[in-house]
Amino acid sequence: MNATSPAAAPISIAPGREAPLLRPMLVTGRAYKHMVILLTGVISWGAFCFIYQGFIGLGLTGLRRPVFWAFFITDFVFWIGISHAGTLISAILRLSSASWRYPVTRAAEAITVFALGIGGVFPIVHLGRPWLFFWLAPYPNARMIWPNFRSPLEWDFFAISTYLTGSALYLFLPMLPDLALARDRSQGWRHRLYRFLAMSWQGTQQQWHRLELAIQLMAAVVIAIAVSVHTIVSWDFSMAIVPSWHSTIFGPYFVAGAIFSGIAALILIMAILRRVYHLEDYLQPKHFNNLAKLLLTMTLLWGYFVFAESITTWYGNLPAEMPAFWSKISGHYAPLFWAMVLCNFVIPFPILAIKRLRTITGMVIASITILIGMWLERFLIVVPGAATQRFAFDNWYGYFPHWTEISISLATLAAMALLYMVFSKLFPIISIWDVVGQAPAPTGEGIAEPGPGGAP
Amino acid sequence: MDESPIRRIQPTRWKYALAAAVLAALGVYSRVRPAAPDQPVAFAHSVHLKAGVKCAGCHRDAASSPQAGLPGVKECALCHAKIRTESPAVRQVLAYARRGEEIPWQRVYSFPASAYVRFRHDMHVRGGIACSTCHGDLRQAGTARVWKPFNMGVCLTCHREHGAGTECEQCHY
Amino acid sequence: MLIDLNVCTGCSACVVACRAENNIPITGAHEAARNGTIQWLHIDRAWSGGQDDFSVESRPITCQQCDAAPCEPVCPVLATYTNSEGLCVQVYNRCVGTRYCALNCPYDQRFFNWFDYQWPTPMEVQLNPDVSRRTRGVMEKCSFCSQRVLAAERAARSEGRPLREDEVQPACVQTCPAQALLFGDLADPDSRIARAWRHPRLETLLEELGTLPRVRYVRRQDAPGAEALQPGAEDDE
Amino acid sequence: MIEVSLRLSWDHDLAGVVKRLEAGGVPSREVNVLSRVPLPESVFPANPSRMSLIGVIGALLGFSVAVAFLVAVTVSYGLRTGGMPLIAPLPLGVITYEMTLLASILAMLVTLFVRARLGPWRRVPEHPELDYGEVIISVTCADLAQAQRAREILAGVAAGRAA
Repeated sequence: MNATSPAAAPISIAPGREAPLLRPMLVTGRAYKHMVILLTGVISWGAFCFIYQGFIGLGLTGLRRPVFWAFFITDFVFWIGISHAGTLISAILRLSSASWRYPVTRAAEAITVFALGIGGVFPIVHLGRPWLFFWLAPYPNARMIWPNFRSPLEWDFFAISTYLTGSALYLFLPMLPDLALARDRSQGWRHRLYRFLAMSWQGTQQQWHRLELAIQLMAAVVIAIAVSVHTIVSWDFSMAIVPSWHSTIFGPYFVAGAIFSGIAALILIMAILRRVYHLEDYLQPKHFNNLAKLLLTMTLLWGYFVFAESITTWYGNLPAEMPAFWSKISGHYAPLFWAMVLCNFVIPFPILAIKRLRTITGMVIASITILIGMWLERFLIVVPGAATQRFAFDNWYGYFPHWTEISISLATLAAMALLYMVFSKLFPIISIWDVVGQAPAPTGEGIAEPGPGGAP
Repeated sequence: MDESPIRRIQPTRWKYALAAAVLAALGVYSRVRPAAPDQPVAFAHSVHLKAGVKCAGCHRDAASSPQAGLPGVKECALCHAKIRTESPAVRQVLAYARRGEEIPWQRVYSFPASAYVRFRHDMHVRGGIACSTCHGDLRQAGTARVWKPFNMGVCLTCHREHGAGTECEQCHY
Repeated sequence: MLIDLNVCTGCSACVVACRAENNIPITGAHEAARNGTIQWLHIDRAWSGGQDDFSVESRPITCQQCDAAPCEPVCPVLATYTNSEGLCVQVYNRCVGTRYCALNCPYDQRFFNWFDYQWPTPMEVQLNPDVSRRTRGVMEKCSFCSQRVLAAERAARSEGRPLREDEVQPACVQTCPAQALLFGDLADPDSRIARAWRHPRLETLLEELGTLPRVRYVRRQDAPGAEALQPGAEDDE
Repeated sequence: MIEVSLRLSWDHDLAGVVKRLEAGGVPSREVNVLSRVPLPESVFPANPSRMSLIGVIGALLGFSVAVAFLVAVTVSYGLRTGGMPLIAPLPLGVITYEMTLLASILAMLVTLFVRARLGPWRRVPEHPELDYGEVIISVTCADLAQAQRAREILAGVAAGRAA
């Protein structure tokens, strides 16, 4: 007869195998608090810049005719790209039953939700009248006017809101059992929070069956959504008549680039988590190694797409396209272009391809250069096409960002870090039920390889 | 392995349903009736209309210009030199007139600049739209108040009914 | 609108008239140096020939009022559309400022209000009350002086008669000293513009894009005494 | 509602316990086997689920709603651009696609919540003592008499295991 008696500690853990995974939720160090303060400061500064820009007008930025889109749209595409790290990768791994995925999925899915939220803010930041952003939403209103469903920006609205819903659910549903565990092992406000979020999860066999089925089915749908989202983002550009934007390859090119930058972000964040939360036992070199192989594939795919995109433009030699093309290859934007090639291909390719260099440190270096390179890639897609002379009119403008644009961009980087820190403080960042307890392994020690009865 | 004692399960909690209901109620309660602004003089539309003064008697530009127009204080004084001089409101008006000062009427209907909208009284009057369609029956009213919420949906509904055209640039330019 | 390049001298009177009529803000030298100006109508100059024997062609460029306007379908909030008269209308109050239309305009004839522009003191007195002062964050462009069109239509409706052909003239057309610009209603087959629309030497800017502009140019004939688009001279189909 | 529960190890004959409870007159839907991780399918086979069918139905529903909504809105507030068709199938198709998939996901979510009896408004007994490698046989009873009966059966199971 063991009457239930949760201990009086804020959160008490049975000395079980899940303890190391619940520990990040318990222990809050000084460095964490300092980091939160620092990041909050950076975010507040970015918010201030945004509000300031709202009062002064977008003239504050470096944008001028004909460069109507630049930094913010670059950030938008970049973050939406990062968001493909999570749900897409995790869904693919889930559907293909890759057993090494267990410690990776939660971290990846969280990236998706936060990156998508951050990316979704940028179209609003970039609006001339951001306080009217809700006019893009289709809802019955007193003005009796609806948005224009033919605009690619409207497609963005639908695609991003669908993807955000899907990926938030895809993060949330597999977390239910862990939330229930946290509920059972905590007290006070945490208990109330987890009790709410756990949605009365008990772990009945009926619930397990349904949940696993739902995750499996949603994985299939979420892949279809994720692919469509970045395709639609790319269509913002390729539907326009701007030369060098108007390209049929942009759909798959953007999706590949998104997965590319997404995996890089995932590797980087996993390396940080591993170091900060001492999760070496769970995030093992083999996980990094497998992700690095995926990243290598994407490096090659990216290189292929850039080559295909460039050579068709160059060979076609259309007068409208060439100014933007040459400005990238040898003109005003050439340093950025070649830096992008360096960051996205020349540096990461050997690191990822040569087994001796494919250490965690090497992968982190490759991931950082890839993230920089992919940001440059987005910038080089957006700006040169708009900035160079198009058609017959002599109209060009050398864009240079204003400090508010840079501040807002950096603030979103800080926002990503802060959201991730808060998330990992409140929720188990590694799926406990997936990793710790694979049935039936009653006395498994440490991390066991998933048993036959594990999750699909 | 052990057995737990008999435990009671608390019933389903209703506070979530309650919170949702409150939110829904707040959503429904979104139409806030705009109040009438405080006017310097308690002008009584009812008295004037019942005495036989027509709308256009005072708002004389309604048929010919975008604005309906307000009479100046001298015009008020012209009639009120003899009529009901004992009423406190009229005395206020006469005091303004003596000082040669216009009455600082407060605007009742106005559009924010960001609406970029131009309402033309003349086209509506000439089209045979009664004043009361938008301003209500002022025979019962004192100082004017916003009688009809004048958002774009109201304009559009009426425009569609009368076949008055719904091109954006008719009003927004 | 027809623009006769034979008689356009590039005097820029139309540009000034447009600014005055449409409350186009004065952005100042600093903004002008970084493409921050707003000009609904500007004169595009094309130089040709050698150093001693050169010629310059002035071409007034404005919103081409495309029938199949690329700027329109991309606007997520329907802030720009083709109205029943075929004008490409910009609705300021609906505009949220995505600036997609500006990128999708092959003629670069859409302008963004980067700031809340102010007018130097005496000039704010001459602002046209019939045209909105645009605030920050909205797009604007040539409207073919739709306020004039509307006023004329209202007058005609009030008097219960059809609109007369010569009743409406945008500010640029009215001002042009050489009468290089011709404006009218193409829907009326007997109007001067409808007859001149069939002129053999007309050209359309970026015709290959299929935007079907409502502005056409009478190509220049460099021989002296070229046939000009003068009243009475346009019936030479 | 009253809950009676018994903590058991994974390797116990769980199906047998459930059978004994059912034989003792406890309705099978009141008996739940709780665990921290899913038990192998062989212990408690999953009863057939129509979730994939519901996902498809949701998708069809979303598709029809999307088409009806977009066509109605586009027609009622038409933007005719240069004589192009008012209803543009391809652009509307993009939005229809997203709405279809969204509806499919939401349909599956609702199914999950209904069939797995989830929701923040429900109150369930919490079992902090439940660990990996264990299950809890939880019986929810409507009245005290039934609870006593279930408890006796569970006590029998516990005694049998101890013996």
